[in-house]
Amino acid sequence: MTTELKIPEFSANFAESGQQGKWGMAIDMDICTGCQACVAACAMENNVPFVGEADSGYGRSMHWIRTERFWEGEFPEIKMTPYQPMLCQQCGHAPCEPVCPAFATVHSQSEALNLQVYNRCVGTRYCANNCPYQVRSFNWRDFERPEPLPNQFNPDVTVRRRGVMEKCTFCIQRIHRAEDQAKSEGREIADGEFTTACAQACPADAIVFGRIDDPESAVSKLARGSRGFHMLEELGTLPSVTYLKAG
Amino acid sequence: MTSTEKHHDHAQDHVAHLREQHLMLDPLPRGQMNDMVMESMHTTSWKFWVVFGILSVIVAVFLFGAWGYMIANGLGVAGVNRPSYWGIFLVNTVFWIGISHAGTFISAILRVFKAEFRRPFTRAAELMTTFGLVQAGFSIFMHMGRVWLSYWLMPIPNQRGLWPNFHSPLSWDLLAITTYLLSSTMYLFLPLIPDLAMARDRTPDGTWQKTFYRVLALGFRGTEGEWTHLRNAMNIFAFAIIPVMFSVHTIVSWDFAAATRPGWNSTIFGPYFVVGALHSGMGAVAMVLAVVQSRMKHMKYFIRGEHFEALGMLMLLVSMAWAYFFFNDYMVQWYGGDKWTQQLLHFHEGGPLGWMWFAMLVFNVVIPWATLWNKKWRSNPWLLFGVGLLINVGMWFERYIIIPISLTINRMPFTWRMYTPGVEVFLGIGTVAFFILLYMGASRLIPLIPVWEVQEGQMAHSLKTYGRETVVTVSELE
Amino acid sequence: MTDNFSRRDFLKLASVGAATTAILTGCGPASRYVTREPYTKMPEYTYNGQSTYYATTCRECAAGCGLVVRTMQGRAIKVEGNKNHPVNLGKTCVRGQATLHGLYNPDRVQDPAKQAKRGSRDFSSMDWDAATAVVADALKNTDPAGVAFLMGMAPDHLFDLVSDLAKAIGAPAPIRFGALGMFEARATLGKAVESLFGQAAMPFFDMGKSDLVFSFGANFLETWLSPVAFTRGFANMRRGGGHGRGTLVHFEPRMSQTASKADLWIPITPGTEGLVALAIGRIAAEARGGSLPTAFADVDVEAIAKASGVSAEKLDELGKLFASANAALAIPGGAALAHSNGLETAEAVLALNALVGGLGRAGGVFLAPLAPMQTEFSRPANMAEMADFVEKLKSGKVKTLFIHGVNPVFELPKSLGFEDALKSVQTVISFATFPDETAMQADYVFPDHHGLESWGYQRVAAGSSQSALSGAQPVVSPYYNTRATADVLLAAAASAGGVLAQALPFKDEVEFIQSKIVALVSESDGYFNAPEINTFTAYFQQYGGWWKTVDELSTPSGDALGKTIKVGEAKFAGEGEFYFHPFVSPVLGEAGANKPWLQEIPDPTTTAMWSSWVEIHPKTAEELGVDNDDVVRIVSEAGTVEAVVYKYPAIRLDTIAMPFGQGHTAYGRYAEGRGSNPADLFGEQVNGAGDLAFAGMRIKVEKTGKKYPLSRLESRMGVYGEALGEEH
Amino acid sequence: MTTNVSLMAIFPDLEPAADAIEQLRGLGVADDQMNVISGVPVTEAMLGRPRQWTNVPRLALGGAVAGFFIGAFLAFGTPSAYPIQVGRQAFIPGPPSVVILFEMTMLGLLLSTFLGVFLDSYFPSYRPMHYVPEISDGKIGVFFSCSQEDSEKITKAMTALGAEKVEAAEAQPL
Repeated sequence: MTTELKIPEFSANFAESGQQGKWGMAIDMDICTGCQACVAACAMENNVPFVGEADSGYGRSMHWIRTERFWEGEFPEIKMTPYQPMLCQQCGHAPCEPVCPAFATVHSQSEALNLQVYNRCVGTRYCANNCPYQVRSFNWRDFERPEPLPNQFNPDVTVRRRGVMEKCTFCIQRIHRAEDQAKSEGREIADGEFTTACAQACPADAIVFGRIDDPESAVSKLARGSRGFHMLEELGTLPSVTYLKAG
Repeated sequence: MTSTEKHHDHAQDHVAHLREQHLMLDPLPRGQMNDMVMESMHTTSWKFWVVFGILSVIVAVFLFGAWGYMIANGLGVAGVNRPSYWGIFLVNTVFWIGISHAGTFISAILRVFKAEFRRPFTRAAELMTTFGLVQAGFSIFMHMGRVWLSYWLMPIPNQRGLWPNFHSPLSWDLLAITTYLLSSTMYLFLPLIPDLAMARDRTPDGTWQKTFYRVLALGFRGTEGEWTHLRNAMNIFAFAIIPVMFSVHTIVSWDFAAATRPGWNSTIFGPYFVVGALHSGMGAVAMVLAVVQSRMKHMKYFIRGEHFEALGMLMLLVSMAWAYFFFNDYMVQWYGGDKWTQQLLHFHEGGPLGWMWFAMLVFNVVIPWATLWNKKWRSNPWLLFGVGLLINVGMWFERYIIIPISLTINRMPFTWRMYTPGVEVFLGIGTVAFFILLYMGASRLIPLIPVWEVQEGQMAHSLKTYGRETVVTVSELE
Repeated sequence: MTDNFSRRDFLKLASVGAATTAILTGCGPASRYVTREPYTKMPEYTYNGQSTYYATTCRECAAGCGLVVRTMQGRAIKVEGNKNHPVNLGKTCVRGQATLHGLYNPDRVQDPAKQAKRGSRDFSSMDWDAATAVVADALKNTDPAGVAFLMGMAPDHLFDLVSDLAKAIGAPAPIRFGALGMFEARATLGKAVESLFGQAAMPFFDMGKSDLVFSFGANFLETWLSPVAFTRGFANMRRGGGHGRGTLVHFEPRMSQTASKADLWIPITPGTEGLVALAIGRIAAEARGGSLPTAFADVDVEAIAKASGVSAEKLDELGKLFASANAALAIPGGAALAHSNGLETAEAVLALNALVGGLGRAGGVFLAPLAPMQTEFSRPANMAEMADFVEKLKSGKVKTLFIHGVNPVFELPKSLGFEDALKSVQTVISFATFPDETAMQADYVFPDHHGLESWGYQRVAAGSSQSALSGAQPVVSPYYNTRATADVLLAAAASAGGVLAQALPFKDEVEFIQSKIVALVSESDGYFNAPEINTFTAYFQQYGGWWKTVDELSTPSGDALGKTIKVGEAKFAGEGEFYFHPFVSPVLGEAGANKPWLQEIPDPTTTAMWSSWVEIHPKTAEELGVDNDDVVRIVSEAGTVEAVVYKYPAIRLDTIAMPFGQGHTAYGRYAEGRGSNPADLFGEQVNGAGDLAFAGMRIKVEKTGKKYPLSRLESRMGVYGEALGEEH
Repeated sequence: MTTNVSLMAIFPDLEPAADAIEQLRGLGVADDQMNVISGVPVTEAMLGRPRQWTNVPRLALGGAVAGFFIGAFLAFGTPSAYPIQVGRQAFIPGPPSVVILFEMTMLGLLLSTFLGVFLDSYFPSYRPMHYVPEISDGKIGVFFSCSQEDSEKITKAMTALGAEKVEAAEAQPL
């Protein structure tokens, strides 16, 4: 028996359906507490290097996900804007992709994700320039991880060397593992069967990950709600991440 | 003395004056000019070698040494960061490609339009094109994170079955710059062949220079056929290289204009960049000519006030065009009202490097306009050198404002961050030193003056008297 | 227990009832009952490409969250939450995620060692037999009254063992301490509950079902008691469990991470939290009608408005809001209790719950259940007790001091003089896993395994409505030549012989743990049941502990509103124009500074990384003539520290805040020499419950003229508009 | 059967050279037996010589066509060989293809023009050739071949027209 692998018809239908992609995320800014568990979980899952004090203070931190916050008003009426975890939005219409001369960042047709192919990357950093969300991080050096720290490396994820661009992958290694599992059992992946490292860690469950091409999934339901919006929607990048407004 | 005689005297003075003014009216026998050019190559003071040595050390340490250090340690030793992913590397790339535009402009456009003043310095300008492109190439390769894999960007069949992404402006850039580098080098070489043959004929046997010239002269004798082929080719080149030149800087501008960034996403960037390139290129030609004229023997004969005067006029014209495009871009960005663009404009002028924005306008517009309108002033080589230097600084500032400073402001205010250059400063100095070094080396080996073109021009020029007025006439020989 | 009970049998057992958790195995690589198998049958943790998951307990704080650690070929790869664990339900905090950077920290203590001279860092390795002999000798040949044990807040099994051991030799009971307990003001909470409800217990705040939370200084989203559980509660409250979106009002002089999530942040004058609670109580009581309860009868709202800086109108609004909510909840904690009037503040805040019928009501206050096998409420030592202990050390009565799981040289107020007091102790034996400051002052360091290499259990004190005992097992084999402290003590006891050997007749740590949890085998309502202890142990490891499946919350009794609560004026030690507001770094906690990835996690509110800072309001900074990245000197009555200025826009103009967690002088390359330690400023003033009144301080700020670039994730240009052009 | 000799007359200037060529023609030397070498490009018209045939423009055109097709391969062929979706653009993007076509066409054009000079002029050729170094000093050399008998007569005529020297053309290494 063969299981039919769902490949979204890419070019035309994709745009007409208004569908964002296959995998998506909803982040509820009302309950995100800014606790940074997602940041740590992501770093641990994806072998993201730490860069040290000087580099991190100079905009070279490698976080694939960061929590943004701003201020509104003046003391004592000051308010912090809701914490906004910012990660690769896995745009359906990604500005980073066409500008890479080496095809190192491409759109996956089967996952409808924005891929970064480390081995192809020659480090022109054009993609990062062109990312309106500024969520790509570049390996400015071979960041040192003294022994025995490398014991912790996740063998499912490539360890990147200097000169290579990287970014959030929606934990594609977990997607593939779950897909393989489901395929071997001749079924579709169930909603909530697995999730990304950030969503898994999130103590408030503010991050929900799943199929957005399935209208019944938790993430689709959240994304459809009245609080949902996309970051920099006006650019037409068709992000796969939906933020839920606070309040 | 009768009035007729008086008038005659006056006319005599006038002719003498014209001859003094114009190289084309002041012919010397070809052999003598050849001797002068050869002598200018062979007369080298110890100061030359001191400067040459210092520059060699700078190139070795700052360019190759620092580059090796950066390759070994990663781009972290440079100042690039998020969000200024491109720093001085790309500033220098654009700057050097800009410099390279002057050579083509002078030797191709002026050749097509038969601007006779170009003749003695087309070679000097073309050399700038080639050497400037070499520096641009260095700069763009330096900025790559994994430069050892840069061949992956070339469209060559490979076992991965993967070709470059022709959606990317960087791929266009690569093709355009390669095309431009190859064609400008060929365009430098074609008119050089007769002069190399001349040098071959005047170099004693048994020296390595003889071999050098022999090989490069390709066996040129000056037969009718050879001249015909050469002239045909040069005419094709002169026409065809102009769109290539325009395309190169336009594509460079698309690296920015095609991006979804505030301040970059502008439709006028193409011509704006081309004019900017000419602006800095003209300034650089003026600088080179001033140095060549004062430092190399016999060059005062070949390069005269008239040439600086003409160049100065061109510079003024280009400066005006630049100001026009700059204002055009600025006006539309300002009027657009996009909040990020607004923020960027404020940041340009009022940010920590706001002085650079004002200096750019002063150097690129105010100073050229204030000085170059005056014919006498713009005939002065050192004044033109100064103005050219300031224009180049101003144009470098312009690129610095467009690249690292504009990159600071994006749509994610949480990531805005200033850029502080690191090792790329040394690399930049290294490219400047390498450019000068190549030029100095070339001035010892390559006849900087295209003697045959000068002679051809002198043959074509004559004085003609209309009534009481003696004027210069040029006959079309081709 | 028989020797031929193989790990394969464990697996068979594990597969029986583990349909939903098939990936969890009951027994780790350090399992001691392994029989030899053919080479072709590799242990499951060495299969290529296969991950093995082990349930264990997080040791980054004492909350006792359940972890499932993904391992691969004997290496721990990733920490995930244990979905069945009642405290965290599959979630983890940032410190839990980074615990692997402790496990594989390059600066762990690798061998048992003797230090030539305390503080010299001149360590000579020794073997474990010699180390055990040293311990045995100390236990046997020291006058029992001269033996002292200083333990951390985790793990509990070791505390139990040491308690048994101390009892056996007649030594004083071990003392427990942790900086988090100090900042949480646990003792104050317990005491307040006791005085209001007549029963010492940990209060349980049912935030998830509440629709209005008034938090008085409780940083429950950061480090307070059980942050993962509270974050879940907060999220449920916001999602609106039946009442619509819940509202959070937070009273604190500085906008903490918790305050930043509040719908309303009240920057209250430090030390007036109790007064404000009383005022709110009075207004709420009036709004609800009926007779005014005694607790709020004598409250002068106007005076309180004046003292607290919260206007009478605001108090009125808050009081009415509190009165009108369906399920209002008031939580006392943290710095609000760290004042001379802290105990009364806690009482006043808890009384608010009584006023609105929140005692024992869903979305209100309960008494937390005792953990399994626990007979009475216990808490770590408060500052008064620690001061006594330090006095005892100073007096020279303590000959041998054993220290495990705590770093008092770093965590205790410097003014207490712990480091000095150690000089009067003949032998100091540290069981530190990391080369912390206290280990540097010890004669011997006999390193314990890292938490992920250890057996154990931890009682859940606050995070769960179910009675829970969280179980720990090694997820990887020990990486270095370390040994479980429990094993060292048991071996020493065996070799010492006599009463010791009789009291602790256990072959090893696991046997000891089994001897304790055997009591649970017959318990009902457990998450799992097993007929006998071996099976029970297998399940205990497989599921990561044992807990009741039913809530065991109890309703506070007693007339909390019947007595007058007298909240006095807070006393501030020292002089100076600023209040001092220390807080625990939400990212580093008390002991995270040696984990490089935690250092690089931006602080949630300031986004600062890799250092510590002082938060000063921009206006205050301007008055002081200091700017961002200027180093200032903070002078308290007890000490001085230097730290970098962060111009923080959400802090009172008269308050200076500083995070606790950095400023280590040892503790490995990533911690040492980084930032500064606010504990150096702390005095000895305590509140009515004996907890340190660390917020009851006034300090001076002096310029130093030095600069230090503070690493921040945020853009100062984009967030604060620094160095941007003007509108034109 | 007469043996032909190659002679070379060196003239200091254009006028005598043109006269000499006319004279030579009168003396029975055909145009294809003459060749002129010069240090400046003198046009055929100036010397009254027939137009030179050159392949350079044709080669250039051919190169441009070849370049265009290489560009077409890059722009249209390579994306089809390995289709990769980027930024929701078509596999073969329109405007960028124009850029590629343009650049490759120009590259083909200019390269073949350059090579055309080489082909047409038999460059590089380091064989010994008839040459005198004075040519690069602006002299004009007229080569011609004539029969042994005529050589003296022609030499005289050339000298009379102002030839600086008339001598047997000597192949010398270049």
